[in-house]
Order: sequence, then structure tokens, then C-alpha cells
Amino acid sequence: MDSPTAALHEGTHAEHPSYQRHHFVTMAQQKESASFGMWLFLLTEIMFFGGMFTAYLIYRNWYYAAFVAGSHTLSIVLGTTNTAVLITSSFTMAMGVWCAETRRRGGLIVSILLTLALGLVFLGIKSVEYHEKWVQHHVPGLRFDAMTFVHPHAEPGQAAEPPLSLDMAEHTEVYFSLYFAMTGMHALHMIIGMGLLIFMLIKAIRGAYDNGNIAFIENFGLYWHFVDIVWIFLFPLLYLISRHQ
Amino acid sequence: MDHISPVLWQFLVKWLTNFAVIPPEASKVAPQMDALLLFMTLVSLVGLVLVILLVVTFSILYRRERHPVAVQIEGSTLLEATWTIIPLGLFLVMFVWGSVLYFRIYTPPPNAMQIYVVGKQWMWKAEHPGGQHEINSLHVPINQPVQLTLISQDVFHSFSMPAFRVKREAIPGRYTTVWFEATQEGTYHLFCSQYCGTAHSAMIGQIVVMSQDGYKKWLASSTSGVSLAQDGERLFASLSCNACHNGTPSARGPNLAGVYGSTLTLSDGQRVTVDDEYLRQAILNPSAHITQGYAPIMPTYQGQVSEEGLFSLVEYIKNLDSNYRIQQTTNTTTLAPVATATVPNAATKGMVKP
Amino acid sequence: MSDHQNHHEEQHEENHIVSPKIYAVIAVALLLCTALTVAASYVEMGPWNAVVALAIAVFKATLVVLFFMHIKYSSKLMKLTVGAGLFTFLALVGMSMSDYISRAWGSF
Amino acid sequence: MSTILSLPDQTTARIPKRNYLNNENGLLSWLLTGDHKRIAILYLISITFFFFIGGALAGLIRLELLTPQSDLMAADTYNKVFSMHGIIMVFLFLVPSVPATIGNFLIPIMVGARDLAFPKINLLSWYLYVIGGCLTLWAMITGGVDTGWTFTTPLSTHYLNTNVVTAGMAIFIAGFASIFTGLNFIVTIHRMRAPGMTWFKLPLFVWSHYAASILMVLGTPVLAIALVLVVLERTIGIGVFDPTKGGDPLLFQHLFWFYSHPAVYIMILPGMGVISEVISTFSRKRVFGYSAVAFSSVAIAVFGFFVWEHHMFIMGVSNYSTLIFSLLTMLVAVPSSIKIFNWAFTLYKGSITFETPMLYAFGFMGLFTIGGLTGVFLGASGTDIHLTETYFIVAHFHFVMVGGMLMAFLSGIHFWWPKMTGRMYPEKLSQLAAVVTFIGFNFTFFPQFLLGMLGMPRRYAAYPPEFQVLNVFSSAGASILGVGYLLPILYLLWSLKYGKIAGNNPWQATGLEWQIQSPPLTENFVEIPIVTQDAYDYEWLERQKEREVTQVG
Repeated sequence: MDSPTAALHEGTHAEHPSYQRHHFVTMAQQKESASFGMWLFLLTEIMFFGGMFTAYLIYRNWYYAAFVAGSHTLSIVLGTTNTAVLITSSFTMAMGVWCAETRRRGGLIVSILLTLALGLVFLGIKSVEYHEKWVQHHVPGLRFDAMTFVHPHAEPGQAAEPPLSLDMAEHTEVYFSLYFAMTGMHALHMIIGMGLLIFMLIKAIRGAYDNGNIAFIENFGLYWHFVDIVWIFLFPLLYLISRHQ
Repeated sequence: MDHISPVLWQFLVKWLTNFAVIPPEASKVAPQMDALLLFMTLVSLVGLVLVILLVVTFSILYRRERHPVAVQIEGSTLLEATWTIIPLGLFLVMFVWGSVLYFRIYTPPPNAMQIYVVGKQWMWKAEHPGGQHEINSLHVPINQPVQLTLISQDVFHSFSMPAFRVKREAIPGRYTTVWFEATQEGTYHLFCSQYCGTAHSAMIGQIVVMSQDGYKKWLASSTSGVSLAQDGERLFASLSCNACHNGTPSARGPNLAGVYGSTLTLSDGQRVTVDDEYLRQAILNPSAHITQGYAPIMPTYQGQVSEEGLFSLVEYIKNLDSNYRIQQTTNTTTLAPVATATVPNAATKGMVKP
Repeated sequence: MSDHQNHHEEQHEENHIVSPKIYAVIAVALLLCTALTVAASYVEMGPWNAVVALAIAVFKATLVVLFFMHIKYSSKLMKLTVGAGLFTFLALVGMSMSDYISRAWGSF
Repeated sequence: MSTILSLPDQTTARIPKRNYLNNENGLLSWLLTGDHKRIAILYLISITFFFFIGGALAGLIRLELLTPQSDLMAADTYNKVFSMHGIIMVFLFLVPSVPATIGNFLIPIMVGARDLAFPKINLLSWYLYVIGGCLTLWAMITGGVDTGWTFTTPLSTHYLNTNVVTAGMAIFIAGFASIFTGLNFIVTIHRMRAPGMTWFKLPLFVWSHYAASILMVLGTPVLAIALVLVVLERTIGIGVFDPTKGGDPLLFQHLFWFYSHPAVYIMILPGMGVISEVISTFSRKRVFGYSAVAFSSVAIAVFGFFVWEHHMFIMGVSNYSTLIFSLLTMLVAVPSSIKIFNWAFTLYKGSITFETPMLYAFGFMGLFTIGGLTGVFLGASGTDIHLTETYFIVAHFHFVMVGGMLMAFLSGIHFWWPKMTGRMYPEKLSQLAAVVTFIGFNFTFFPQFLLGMLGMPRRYAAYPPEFQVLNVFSSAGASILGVGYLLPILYLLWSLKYGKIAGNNPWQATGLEWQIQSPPLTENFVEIPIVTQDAYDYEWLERQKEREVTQVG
């Protein structure tokens, strides 16, 4: 048995659902193709982020002290919260897929809304963090000043970070370049995902998924989880470098 | 030859007189390179002729008119194994041979004479240890291994010497090296072979291979009066390097005498051999190159010393075999810094914005 | 190339619906791992800090891929696809690093 | 199941009343089509357009190089011209050439499907390609780009005042067109095969497209991110590749070549697929060692990811990693040599005819052998030092890309022209064109090997006068080559109206595509076929013919 269509070809000329596209022989074939295609697309996404992870690995080894110092300017509270938020949104998305599979329209709408809300919270927190970087002159290229790493200020109630020498401090710009490139690309994926979520929400409210044609939701779920996975790696790599120091 | 147009005739004559397949073999490595090239060309020719023979023979023998019905053949494991293993073996020979050559070209011998080269848009600046500077030309003595230490001030360039069969990219931010030993006097092409912007094709020059005596004469006639090491010494003083690196027991910086070529243990436990690149990095990015037992207090000189200045400093430190010179510098205040040598390199850092 | 061996499985897994209970368990596990990775980063482990952080991240990602993304219940082809992505990613990182690691090595 | 083979009498053949070309009318029906065959035609028209722009630029380059001085153009104009030539030819012609046109047209038919898995994404891919192409043209018209097609940092990020960002974004977008094409192919080949169509009954054309698609899907995004980082570095000045900020410019090279070396295989593998089909058909014999050829495609795809650093041997990468990459480069050369010999032995005891596609295929075999073997010169790290960045490398990749891929493309276009349009091209004229192309090509690019050996660097607007003679040869050859490329477009256009009716299977080939009407129906098959025969099963074809005759009789 070599081809997925073979078994279903003979005899099963049962009613085709209206949403089956003409060039597929069976619904199963259509569904499998869609999820396989989605996975291939996710592979391209892995490689897309892969370039930046390579860069990260190299520069982290070269400029470890700068990466530690850069990492310590990030708020661990905000970062952890965001991780939790994103994981939860992944969970609600998974629930959404389940609701769609079991044809629970209400549950689907609630799940999408929750996912959307959590996504917004994530982006909100992210923008707070970005704003903070802007204020602190830690945005590479546009607004960057390494002097805060040469003469670190002590936060009230906290010991000051150890100062960096000027040359190493200047290399924090590499860290922040990667920080913004990686989290920026991630956020861009989130924004695209949220656009799709709104699109799905409208269709769900109209009852477009009640007939069991939920390939779009399932594949969007894959996308959303992928975005989650990227963050799962970004969080320790960017936020958690040598917190004990 | 009346019936041949004179233009065409001249062209043919020109072609026949100028025709060459390989450039002159002017270095020690050139015959070795050519031997490998010849070997590869022969193997390629054999392969190509074999393919052509097969195709032509089969096309004649089995053309439709002679052979109207094809005989279906599945394949032949033996034949396929043959043309997998034989090319593989040949390619592996080329790989080993090529790699030996590669390591030979990029591993300078210890007795090589040092010349420093800075590439910038769009010229080559060569500096001889004696302080002779030249632009878009390189004078070298015959039968003497010469090591080039290359760096680029802006974009990638490539120092290409076809007559020597060697070439090396000058890249920004890091030294690269290549060496050769010229074996034939003459003037040869020097090209920049990595595309480097508008006047890329004007970034050419000449390599002049001279007799040992001729080279000495040339050195004497084109000296600027200050050797690289002397220039480095002046920089060393004017940048106040000697404030810390003065070789006294209480010094804040490590003793630099004899440091070149030694193995250091860094503050993070890493062991490194001190070479040109290490010295350059230690000046520009000192905090990652702290010798064990010293405090990370050295400031960076990024943007304060030009690439030429760095070469001078490197050459100076290389030649420090005792602390005598440093102490002299520390003691005499007469060695005032010469402004031109220490101009901060701000102008070259300013880059074109989109 | 592999789909002919497990065609049967494919048909069988056609409409596998993962129960919300499993989703919930995974979500909780992911949150716990997040807490763990934050805590671990405050413990001095030398070079092992990075290893532990990455190991936890890989574990979390595996959970997401297997359960949220249903790879545990998918055909061998899908598993192979994920593997291919991982392989190429490692090829990019690893082969690039082969240059960076050995640059400082001495010559013969 | 009715027979899927039908053989109309060639003299009475008519263009079928209903086919994909006249199924719907009007421009909109083309611009909004989901039909892979129509999209293939759209692609064919657009890549031909870009090919002639790229070709015109090549003509300008060769004109400028007639004389040693830069007299026809100023140096920076020359730089813009060769950059644009490279960008257009690589990203807008070679990468999509065979896959997006011939592959798009044939892969669903060859596997026995009605369409690609995602017709809308297929259309989207064409639109992305067009947008990318238009942006490239826009970049060219509004001042040009002079980075070369390689976008080397820091030259591209900090030292040029031209439209680097526009061109970078154009390639980013065109890259996604390529990703979507590859993705569509992989899913189609995995999921849409007709009953009985096992992996080892697939035509080798499908195998090679499968291998190329893997490279498209996994390689292209790395180029995308490299370009995004270049654009970010240029516009806001982040410091990932900038040596003054601590970045490593070699990292860009790593990321760029991680795509751009496999891209070479993206370009050549589909061409190899064409050659397999053509050689088998015109020697009326199954391909010698089918599985070796199939697996060598996959081997090229896999090894293709591990060799990129051979573009950087002299750039100051570690000597030790040079060893690894040089060794792997040697390994990747082996599958190509397997293919060449297997094709040659396919001719053995065949029954060979010499139609135009076959002539182009012979051209391919000779030129690709030269191109491949000279690649070994560059893969061996020692000789790479002398030869890289000279005209040797220019000649090498033109032998592979133009001598190889373009020959394969023309071979394929001629071979499947009857299927695409229902009409034959004029045979004698096209044979002439094939011969002219072959001669012109060798005249143009062989002297460049010698120039490279002599050390003439590439991308030079002006060069030392001693290189002039060989350059004149090259330019003279280019004009012959130009004629060779103009001829096909003229007579192919002519044949659209005046060509002889082709019938279903003018070549008596075995592929599924030849068993349906030409031009095909929009849905390709009236009924999805059940495949029982192997690929290149000429005995099966004979039996089918006999059955047909007895049925009719």
C-alpha cells in the first residue's frame, strides 16, 4: 500500500463534503496534505530563526560578559510572566482545537478570545519592555549608549551590577541587536497570528467551523504552538544568562 | 595575405604572440600548484573524453536506423559501483593533495620576512618593517619567504598574486596571513579580486620581485626614516601604554618584553599563543584578553589607533626583547608624540548611511 | 519514503482527538518547567547553567511538539519531517561552529 | 478503468475541443486561476521576460569587456549592470526556471493528480515572484544596486549608496515564492500520488524535483533571515555583521552561502530531471540504473547542505573546517558523476533519435561534465586559492548554470512544448538553434577558463590589456549565443499558431503526461489512473499500443 489515496479510492464514492476541494480524492487526503504542508512551512520557520540562533551562539561565546550584562537589564519578572502567558495561550489554543474537533462552537469562541487576550497581554508586556529599553538607550543603532554598563547604577535595595570595561560594554550592542531581532521577529509572528485569530473568531461566530471543516484551525494551532516554542528557547537564552552572578 | 583583413590579421598575430594558458611561475609554490592543476586537468580531460566517447559511440552504434528496437537493461551494479568508486578515489586524491597545498600556502614558515598590508577602498598600502610605505605596489626580494599580514580598513578585499598562485582576503576586524617565496625577478600583477565597490577594478598594482641586493637598495632609497618599530615605540609612548606596561615589578600591566610567541594564561583560564592577531585584539578588546594575575583595567583603543598604527604597535611589541627600550621611553620625556601618527581614526569610521 | 510501512497506522490515527485532560497536564508541566528554569538560573553551576537551561527548553519544546502539536499521534512521515527540520537546523549551527571553534587552533 | 493510452493518427489529429487553455477565457481567468498548468504558463512568460532582461545586461557586460578600459560604461554603471545580471539570472530566472514552469506543469500529471496540493498557494507563489521581480526592476530603474548578487557585508550594509534595501526585500519576497513552490511539490509528491504510483515508479523528473524542493524549503529561509539582518543593519544599524560593533562579517557569508550553495542544486537538480526524461525517451530505453539516479538526487540534496564553506576558503575561515568542507565537497561531486555515466549508459543498446530536446540534452551532458569537473578544481582547497574570484569561477558556474541548466530548460521546453501547447515546434530550425547555442556557449565561456587561470579577477570593469584577446573571443561568442537564444523564442511563438498538431504522444514516451490529451484538460485526468507500469516501461507502452490497435480494429 503505497499511496494514501489508494485504499480509499475504490468504493468510497460516498458523499464528498462541500468543502472538499476538487483535486483531492478524499477528505483524509486533503486534511493530511494541509497539515503536512503546514509542518513544512514550520520547517522553513525553524531555519528562519535558525540563522539568528547561530548568530546568538557565536556572539554569546565571544562576548559572554556583555551578554550577561545585557541579559541582566531584562526584567525577569516580566519575562517569566510572558512565558507563562504564552504557554497558557498555547493551552487555550489547544483547547480551541479540541472544541472545534468536538464541534463546540461556544467553547471555540471562548478559546479563541482567550488566546487573543493572552496574545495581547504578551505583546503589551513586550512593548513595556521595549519602551524601557528605549528609555535606557539600549536600542541598537537608533538609540544606543553603552555607558550604563561601564558605570552601572544601583537600583534601590539592590547591589549594582559589576561594571564592564568599555570595550566589552560596547559589545552589549551585539546582544541587544540579537535581542531585538529575535524578539522582534517573534513578536511579528505573534502579530500575524493575532490577525489570523481575529479572522478565525469572526468565522467561528458565523458558524463556519460547525461542519467539521476545521483544517484551518488545526493548522493555525500548529503555527501558534510553534511561536510558543520559539519563545521557550528565547526566554532562557535572552533572559536567564548567569542570573546568579 | 592580401585577402585577410588587416584588422583580423593583426588580431591573430596579437593573439598568437600573447597566448598563454598560465601566468608565469614566479614563486616556490607555483610549480606545486601547477602540478596539481595539471593533474586535475588531465583527470578532467580523461573524464570528459570518456563521456564524449561513450555518447558519440552509442549514438552511432545505436541510432534508430541501425538499431530499431531498444534492448531494455535494468542497470548494472558492477558498472555503477565502478563509476562511483573510481571518481570518488580520484576526488579524494585531489582533496588530500589540495589540502596539503592549502595548508602550505596558509602556514608561513617561521623565518619569513614580515610585510604588513592594509586594504582600503580602493588601494593597497604595504608597510615594510623598515618603515618603507608603498601604495598599490609591493617590492619583495627573491628567494626569501615573505609573510603578508593583511587587514582591511573597510570592506572585504582580496590580495591576489596570480604569478605566485596565492591570494588571501583582507577582511575588516581580523588579521589574515599568507606567504610566498618569489623565485623569479620581474614585475607581476597585483589584483584586488574580491568585489569591493565602485573602483574595484582600479584596485590593482604591481609586485616587483628584486634581487636581494636590489631589494636592499630599494629599501635604503625609499625609507621614511622611521621604522615600523620606531613608529610603534612613539605610539606606545603617546598612548601612554608605558604607564602600565613598563616592565617594573609593580607595573599594573604585564611585561611585554618577549611576550610575542609565548603562551599566556588568561584570566578565564584559557591558554593562548601570542601572535599578531592576539596583540591586535588585546589592544582593541582588552577585557577579553586579560593576562592571569592582572586587573581588567586596560581601556580599549578602538577608534584611537589606525590599522597602520596597530601594525606599528604590533611590530614594536614583537621586537621587544628586553625592557630597556620601554624604560628609556618612560624616562625620557623628549619623545613627544607626533600628531600625524595618532590621529584618531574617526574619519574612516564615518560610514555612508543609506 | 516511509509512509508505506505505516499506512495502517495513518488510517487509524486519522481523527485522533487529544483529550483536554492531557492538554491541561502538559500546560501545567510547561509552567512548572518555566519555574524550574528560572530557579536553575540562580544556582551557580558554571558552564552547566547553559546546558541545564537548554535541556529544560528542549524538554518543554518536545512536550509542545508531541502533545499540543499532536506529533505523538501523527504518522511516521510527520515525525520524520520534524526530524528533518531539527537535522537541518543542527547542520546550520554545527557546521558554522566548526569554523568558529577551530579558528584559534594552531597550525601544523 | 479504461485505458489511459490513446494514439491518434498524427495526420488527422486535432487540438482537443476542451483543454486547460480554452476552458475559461479572459485575463482574469488567468490571473485568478488555480490550475497548475496555467500558473506554469504565467511563470513561463514572466521568467522569459526576466531572462531577456538578464540577457541584455549580459550583453552589456560583454560589450564593455571588449576593450581593456572601462569606456562603454563608467565603473559604477558596470558594477550595477553585473549585479543586476546576477540577481535577475539567479533569483528570477535560474531558481524558478525548470521547477516553476515545467515542474509546475508536470509534477501533478506525472504523479497522477488533478492539481498540486495547494493551488492557491501556487498562485500566491507566482504573485510573490512577480512582486519580487517588479521590486527588482524598480531597484534597477531608480538607481540600481551594485552589491553583486552576493550582498557581501559590510560593503552592502555600510559602503554603498544604492538601492540595497529594495533589492534585498525583492529577493526576500521572491524567496518565499520559491519556498511555496517547493512546499507544494513535497506535499504533492508525498500525498497526491495516484493509486499504484509507488516511489519507485515515479519518473526521475519527480525525484529530482523532490530533492530540489527539500533544498528550497530548508535553505531559502536562511537567506531570508540573512537579508533581513542586512536590511536592519543598513536601515537602523544593528550590529550583527558590523565589524566595528563587534559583529563578524564572515557570519553573513556563512548564512548567505548556507542557502546559496544549495541554491546551485536547486537550479541544477530539476534540470537533471529533464535530462533523465529526454534521454530515456529518445533512446527508447529505461534509464540505466533508475534507483542510483533517483538516490543520487537525494544524496546531492542532503550533501548539498554541508559544503557551503567552499565559497569562503580564502576568507580567513579556520583551516580545519576547510578540511571538512573540502572533503564533503568532493563527496557531493560523486552523485553527479554517477548521473552522467548512467545517462551515457542509457544510450547503450537503445534506439536513438536526435530530436532537438535530445541535442540539448547532449549539450547538457558535455557542458555539465566540464562545469562539474571544474567545480572540483574549486572544491579542492589548494587550487581554490589560485582560481577563486577569477574568471575561472565565472566560467565554471556558467558552464553549470547556463551550459547545464539553461540547456536542460530549453531541452525540457522543446520536449514538453507539444504537451503544453498541443503543437510541434519546427524541428529543423530548432535543431539549428541547439547547435548554434552549443557553439556560441563554448565560444563565450571557454576562454574565460583561460582568463581565470591567468588570474583575471571577476567583476572588473577594466582589465590589463594582455587579457583582451580572450575577452574579445568571449564577447564574440556571446553574440552567437544571443542568436541561439533569440531563435527559440521566435519559432516557439510562431509555432503557437502555425505549428503542426502534436497529438497526445508525439515522442512515444511512457510518462503519464503523454497518455493524456495535449493540451491537457483542466482536471488533467478524466479519471485518476491506476498505475501498474514502471517509469520508462517501453514494453508496457508497446502492449498498450497493440491493445489499442486491436480495439480499434
